[in-house]
Amino acid sequence: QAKQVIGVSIPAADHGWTAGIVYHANEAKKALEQKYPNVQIIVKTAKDSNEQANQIQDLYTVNKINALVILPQESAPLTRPVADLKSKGVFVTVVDRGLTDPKAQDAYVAGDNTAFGRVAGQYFAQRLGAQGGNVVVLRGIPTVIDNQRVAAFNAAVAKNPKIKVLDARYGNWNRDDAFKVMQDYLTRFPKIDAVWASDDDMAVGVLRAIQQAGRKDIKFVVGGAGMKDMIKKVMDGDALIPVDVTYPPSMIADAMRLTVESRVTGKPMKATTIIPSVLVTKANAKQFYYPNSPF
Amino acid sequence: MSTPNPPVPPPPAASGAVPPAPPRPFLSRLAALGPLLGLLALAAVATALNPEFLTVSNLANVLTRAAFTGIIAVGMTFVIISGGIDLSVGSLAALIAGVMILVMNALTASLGAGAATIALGMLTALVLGSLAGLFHGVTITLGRIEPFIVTLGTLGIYRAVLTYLAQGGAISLGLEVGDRYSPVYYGTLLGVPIPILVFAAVALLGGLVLNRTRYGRYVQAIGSNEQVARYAAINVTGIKIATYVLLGVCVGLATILYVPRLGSATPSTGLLWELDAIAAVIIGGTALKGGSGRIWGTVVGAILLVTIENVLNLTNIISVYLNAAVTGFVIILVAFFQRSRR
Amino acid sequence: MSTPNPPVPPPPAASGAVPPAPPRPFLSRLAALGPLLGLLALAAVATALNPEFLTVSNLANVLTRAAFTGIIAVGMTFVIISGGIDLSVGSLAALIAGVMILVMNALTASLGAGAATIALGMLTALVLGSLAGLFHGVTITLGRIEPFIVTLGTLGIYRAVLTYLAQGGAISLGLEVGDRYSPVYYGTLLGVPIPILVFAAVALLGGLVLNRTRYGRYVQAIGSNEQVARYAAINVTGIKIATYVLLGVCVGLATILYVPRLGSATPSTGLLWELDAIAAVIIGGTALKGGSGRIWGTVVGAILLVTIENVLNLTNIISVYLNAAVTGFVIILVAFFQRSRR
Amino acid sequence: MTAPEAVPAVAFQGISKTFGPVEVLHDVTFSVAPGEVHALLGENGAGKSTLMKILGGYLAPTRGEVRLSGQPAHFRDSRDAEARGIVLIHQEFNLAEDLTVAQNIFLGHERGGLLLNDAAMGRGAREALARLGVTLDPRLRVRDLTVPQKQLVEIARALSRQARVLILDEPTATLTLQETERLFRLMRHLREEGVTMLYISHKLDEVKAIADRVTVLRDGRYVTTAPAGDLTQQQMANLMVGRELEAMFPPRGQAGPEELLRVEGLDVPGWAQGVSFTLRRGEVLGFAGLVGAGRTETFEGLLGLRPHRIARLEVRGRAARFRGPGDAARAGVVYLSEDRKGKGLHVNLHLRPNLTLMTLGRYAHPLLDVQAERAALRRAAQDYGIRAGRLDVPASALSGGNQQKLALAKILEVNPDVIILDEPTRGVDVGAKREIYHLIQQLAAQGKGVIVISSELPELLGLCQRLLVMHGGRVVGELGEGRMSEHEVIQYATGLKVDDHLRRDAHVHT
Ligand SMILES: Nc1ncnc2c1ncn2[C@@H]1O[C@H](COP(=O)(O)OP(=O)(O)OP(=O)(O)O)[C@@H](O)[C@H]1O
Ligand SMILES: Nc1ncnc2c1ncn2[C@@H]1O[C@H](COP(=O)(O)OP(=O)(O)OP(=O)(O)O)[C@@H](O)[C@H]1O
Ligand SMILES: O[C@@H]1[C@@H](O)[C@H](O)OC[C@H]1O
Ligand SMILES: [Mg+2]
Ligand SMILES: [Mg+2]
Repeated sequence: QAKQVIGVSIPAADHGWTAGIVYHANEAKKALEQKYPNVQIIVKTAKDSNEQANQIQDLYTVNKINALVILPQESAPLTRPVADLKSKGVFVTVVDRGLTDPKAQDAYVAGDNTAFGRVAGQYFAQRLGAQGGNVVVLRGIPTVIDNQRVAAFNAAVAKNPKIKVLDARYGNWNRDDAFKVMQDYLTRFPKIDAVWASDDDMAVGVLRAIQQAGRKDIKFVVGGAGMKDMIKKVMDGDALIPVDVTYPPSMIADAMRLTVESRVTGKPMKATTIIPSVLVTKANAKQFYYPNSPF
Repeated sequence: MSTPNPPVPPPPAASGAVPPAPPRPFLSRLAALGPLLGLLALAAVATALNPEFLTVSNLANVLTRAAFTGIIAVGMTFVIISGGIDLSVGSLAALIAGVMILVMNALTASLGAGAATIALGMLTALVLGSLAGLFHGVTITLGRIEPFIVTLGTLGIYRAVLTYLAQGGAISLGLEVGDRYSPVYYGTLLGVPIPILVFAAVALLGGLVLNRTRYGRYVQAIGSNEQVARYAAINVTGIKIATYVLLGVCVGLATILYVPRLGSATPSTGLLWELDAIAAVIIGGTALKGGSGRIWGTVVGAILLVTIENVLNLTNIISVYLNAAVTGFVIILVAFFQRSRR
Repeated sequence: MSTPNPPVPPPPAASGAVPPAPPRPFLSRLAALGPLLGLLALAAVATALNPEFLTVSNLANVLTRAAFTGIIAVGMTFVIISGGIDLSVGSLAALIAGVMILVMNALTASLGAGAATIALGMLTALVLGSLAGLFHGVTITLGRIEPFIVTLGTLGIYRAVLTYLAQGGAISLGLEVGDRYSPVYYGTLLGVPIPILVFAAVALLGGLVLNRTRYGRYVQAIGSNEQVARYAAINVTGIKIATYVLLGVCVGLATILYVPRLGSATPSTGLLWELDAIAAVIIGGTALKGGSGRIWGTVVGAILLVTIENVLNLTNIISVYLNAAVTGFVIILVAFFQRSRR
Repeated sequence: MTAPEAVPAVAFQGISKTFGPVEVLHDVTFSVAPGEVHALLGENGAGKSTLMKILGGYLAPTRGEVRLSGQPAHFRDSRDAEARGIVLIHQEFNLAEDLTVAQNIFLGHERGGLLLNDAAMGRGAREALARLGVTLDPRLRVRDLTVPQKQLVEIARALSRQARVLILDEPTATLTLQETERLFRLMRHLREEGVTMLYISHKLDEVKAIADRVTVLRDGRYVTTAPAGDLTQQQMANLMVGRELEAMFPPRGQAGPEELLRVEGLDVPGWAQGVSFTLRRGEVLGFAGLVGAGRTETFEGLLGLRPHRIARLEVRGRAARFRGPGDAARAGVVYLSEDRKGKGLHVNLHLRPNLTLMTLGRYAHPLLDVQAERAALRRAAQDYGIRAGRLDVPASALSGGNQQKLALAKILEVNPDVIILDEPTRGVDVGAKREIYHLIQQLAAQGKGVIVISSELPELLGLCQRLLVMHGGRVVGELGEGRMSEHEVIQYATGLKVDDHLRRDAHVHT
């Protein structure tokens, strides 16, 4: 059987979640190459869309890949370059951050960003209950998925008219920025009931800021994605971190596995595989805890 | 002051007061070629690691990519030689891309997705670029503010305005116009990709303007010593403003080539291009403090930066985490080889 | 011309040519205060928009945040005055943070989570910072490579090495050491947060060194004209290296204060700090081409930058997308008010 | 041609000029006849350059006006003045160091159409230089030129313009006899063509030789105008300083027995070879030679400022090695550069840091005692007669001669044993020159050794106990007090004569 070269193009490990992506991609590469001696997997990381576009071009021109598994830095800018590869006969699996034109891909494996926002929003609506409360939001970086998540969150929270979203600012999926934004929220709003940090890295910064200010009014903080430290807190019943919402970086491994299997066996791959975003609570936390992952 | 024959007798043989200059030392000439040698060495390593490097299609890829920051870097060379700096080029490219796409999308309704729409989009890019350059130039010269500050400010402003226009997401080019426009990036002329041709033209023109026109001469004189230039009755303010406008036009041009590539503008379009462009200029042998420099060096610098990235993509020997380290290391190494010049 | 006493002869009859100096023009003094006035104006606006701005706790937040880049900016002031630049400080901070945490975690096993471990961790930070500075200084002076290039290279290298050490993830401080260490960031002395105290001390010391010591004078002389400094028997190489080492130590110090804040180092730690630090220096009135500058200006610049961000967070009048635009605008505005100096 | 004609070519009418609060020109009125060489004399800081910059359109007068051929002239800028045929050769070099000789000569007046005609400019530059008798590759970068070469380029640049009024502000300060003579021939030729020239120099013998009439300024005021032939050099000097000047050169002292400095076999590759000499306590040793003889480079090499080899170096009888000026300064050897702007003085820094730069240790306890520094500056300003409107200004605000005094004061602050002065009186007025000569003798009398490198022969002859002459990078002659004469020195300097005991290494070529 002909050798299969699979290119994997993912964002550089610029924060916790993408670090998880890089980790899982490299683990999957080892496992899959072991299992299928005829398969070669090339993992590349890119620091921005432009570099990633260059990278997949190189994977095609030089490495002569048969299939590409890509987690695009950004949706819109990578649509054209990916479509270009597909038109040249490369099998394309897109992961997580979707392209703007689904025709540019063969298969799509993703977390559910709408659910990610909705699940969190529903928890807020229910937990804050009848008397409602003041909520502040930290957004990621300006991207489509961030817009989706925030929109879904707002929609879900709106179900409880007593909840007031005081402000939503960018924390850039970054601990430091989240720390500063939270500090200023605390200065500005004398009473905050809950924080949607929308990402576990940002939740780390938020917690520190609350701790520093010694504020007792905040009842809970919800991050997201499933960083091991946060899952641990949920498991341990930390009052401030009662729940988390999954968005597992291991989805890259799933996508790689599905792609390789379909290439090797010749069986078609499902067009869309959605890895649901679920609420992690004290009850189910154990099954989401990976102590060996960097994330 | 007219006699063709000098009124003074030729100097007596014995004087030799000011002996003729000895030929420029070979080593210093060699050092001037530093970046080029660096590029060749890198190419040799690349080919050894993966012979695919030398294929026409790969080289075309590399040069095409170098075109964007390369074109900007040519404009940046003028700014830096004149003693200035522009940190805003990446943001400006993003903003231009966004506005240009919005304009083309809007025009499609009335003018259709044809050449007229695209031409007007391109015009928008060039006008926007030169207006931004004009603003920089005027604020820096007449406003007497450090170029670093002015363009650090506009760096924030341009990107923020784009983010606002895109409402945090992406501004995407309509599919139909996109298809009509795409040859500007993906097309070739006599087998050579269009961006490479444009890059080559810009570089040649830049070299000509810098070395063979009054304007270029004045840019060097101003960067070397502004006071002297002023005493030589050079319009220092005008020339400096012109360098920023020129750079703005280069940014517009680069964006014109870039938009069909990815067909969209997002808050992260053009991120850190300023660093790449400035690095290309400095690696090429232009001094950051201005006064003198060379366009061909800049071109080599721009290609070199892209080549490093390309080589890293072609091989698998280095941990993905360490890519940036290799780039950093190569940059220092290349600079080391041209160092004796200074 | 007669008394043999001092090495220098007494006045010749005709001299006596030195009239008493009239006071320095008021306006030029005012302009020098540009950044400070800018800061005060900003504070006034901020208070009007949200009176919470003036609370002790908010001001403490602002100053504490300003401490990191502020301390680095003090070191950067020396480097820039001497005619250099350092782009690597943000990456270096990240690397130092990572290594420092690894060292402390490792030492916890043998030395426990006590003061000894923390002290050795801090020492690591300072040593690492000065070694990096030494490398920069030596490569720039003896290696004769543009500072821009050297530190652009190490910018990539340091962050890549950290990413490698963290395997892309976060390097986190052990919980117990973290708790023992946290007062360095969160603690106060006489009600003032420790980072503010350290920042103040660094700034005072920096000002003293720059204006009142031989070293500071030499730094200015070198930046003003390196050749003249060399002819005046100043050890140009040594002094320049020292500025980079000094900056490295400042980065180490800033990191020491920073690590207890979040207790971790990630690939995005210290991202773009170099831009903030350099901007603080330039906004503070130091010229990018070197020769002269002032520490207090740098301090004001660093605080100003953080304040803009703080004010934006405290109010809601501007779309979140446009935050960066406001920052850019204010930077240019402040620079405008101090411009007449140049 | 000496009598002022009815319509003067240039007339200054009640010109005043203030810089900030200081008025440096007060109501200056005099006129210059067409086709004359009109010398402008005055002490350092008298306002000569300022007046000429006003004429050249670089500065605007605060009051008064300039008339050209009877017409009031208000220049917008120097280009405007140049369009009226007024060209200024600056006292301070005005060259873009990164550009080549040809590019500088044609800066602002490039030849060619849309594209520059570099070949034509190269030829033009070569011609302009040839008129001065200089063969210099026009493609060289100005950065790589020696100081006198830069001066020649500066002159050539002015000559390449079609000047009706040519202003020469101390053009010969850095030139030796030969270049000066050539310049004068050229000036005479221009005079025949009807060009009016204003000439500034502190070398009064030159003024006597070339000028038709002389105007004297003192402290920014007009003093007098007289035919050059009617004044002796002594009278000119007295008019400048406003009092009777005594003898220029103090009596020479006697060198002591102790050897302060011994240099054997110093090579500075490309510049000097096999230079050996000794300097004793109390001695003033001169170095003569034409421009390009390699004197400057010899001493820059000695101080470790250039790559060099040396067979043996002794300071006060002990073997020493100078890796840089720091080593030298510690051993008590200091050097004053001939290139004031580029190597001698921080023109952008204030006077105080300039003065104390080499002796900061004295003021550091460990913090610098700024009060003491100020006191030192006040003292130095008195001692060296540094004239400045204010003391808290950048060195660039001083007149050329006063900058030179500051540079000299700076190195003498070190209280060195061996003092090497390269063109110490360049651009310095007669009064100050005399003071510097006295200072040199006094330093020698205090037991220091002084080496004077100078292109002004009379100065060397009047000051030195012993004179070494360099030619082509080698020492070719040594003259003791008895044999010192202008004629002798020139014989050696031009390579026509070589001392026997030096012939062994001095391979003379033309
Ligand atoms: N830009 C300036 N700002 C302030 N003072 C100035 C400036 N330029 C010149 N001066 C002062 O004006 C006076 C006259 O200077 P000028 O250069 O005209 O003297 P000069 O006669 O040419 O002297 P020298 O023989 O030393 O060249 C000096 O006191 C000088 O310090
Ligand atoms: N452009 C040049 N390129 C190469 N060599 C040169 C150049 N100009 C001069 N030289 C050589 O440099 C040496 C020294 O030149 P320089 O003018 O500095 O001598 P100097 O004796 O110090 O003269 P000055 O009278 O100006 O002090 C001479 O041997 C001369 O041949
Ligand atoms: O990087 C992103 C991560 O931080 C967020 O939590 O989920 C989506 C990812 O793309
Ligand atoms: Mg003068
Ligand atoms: Mg000399």
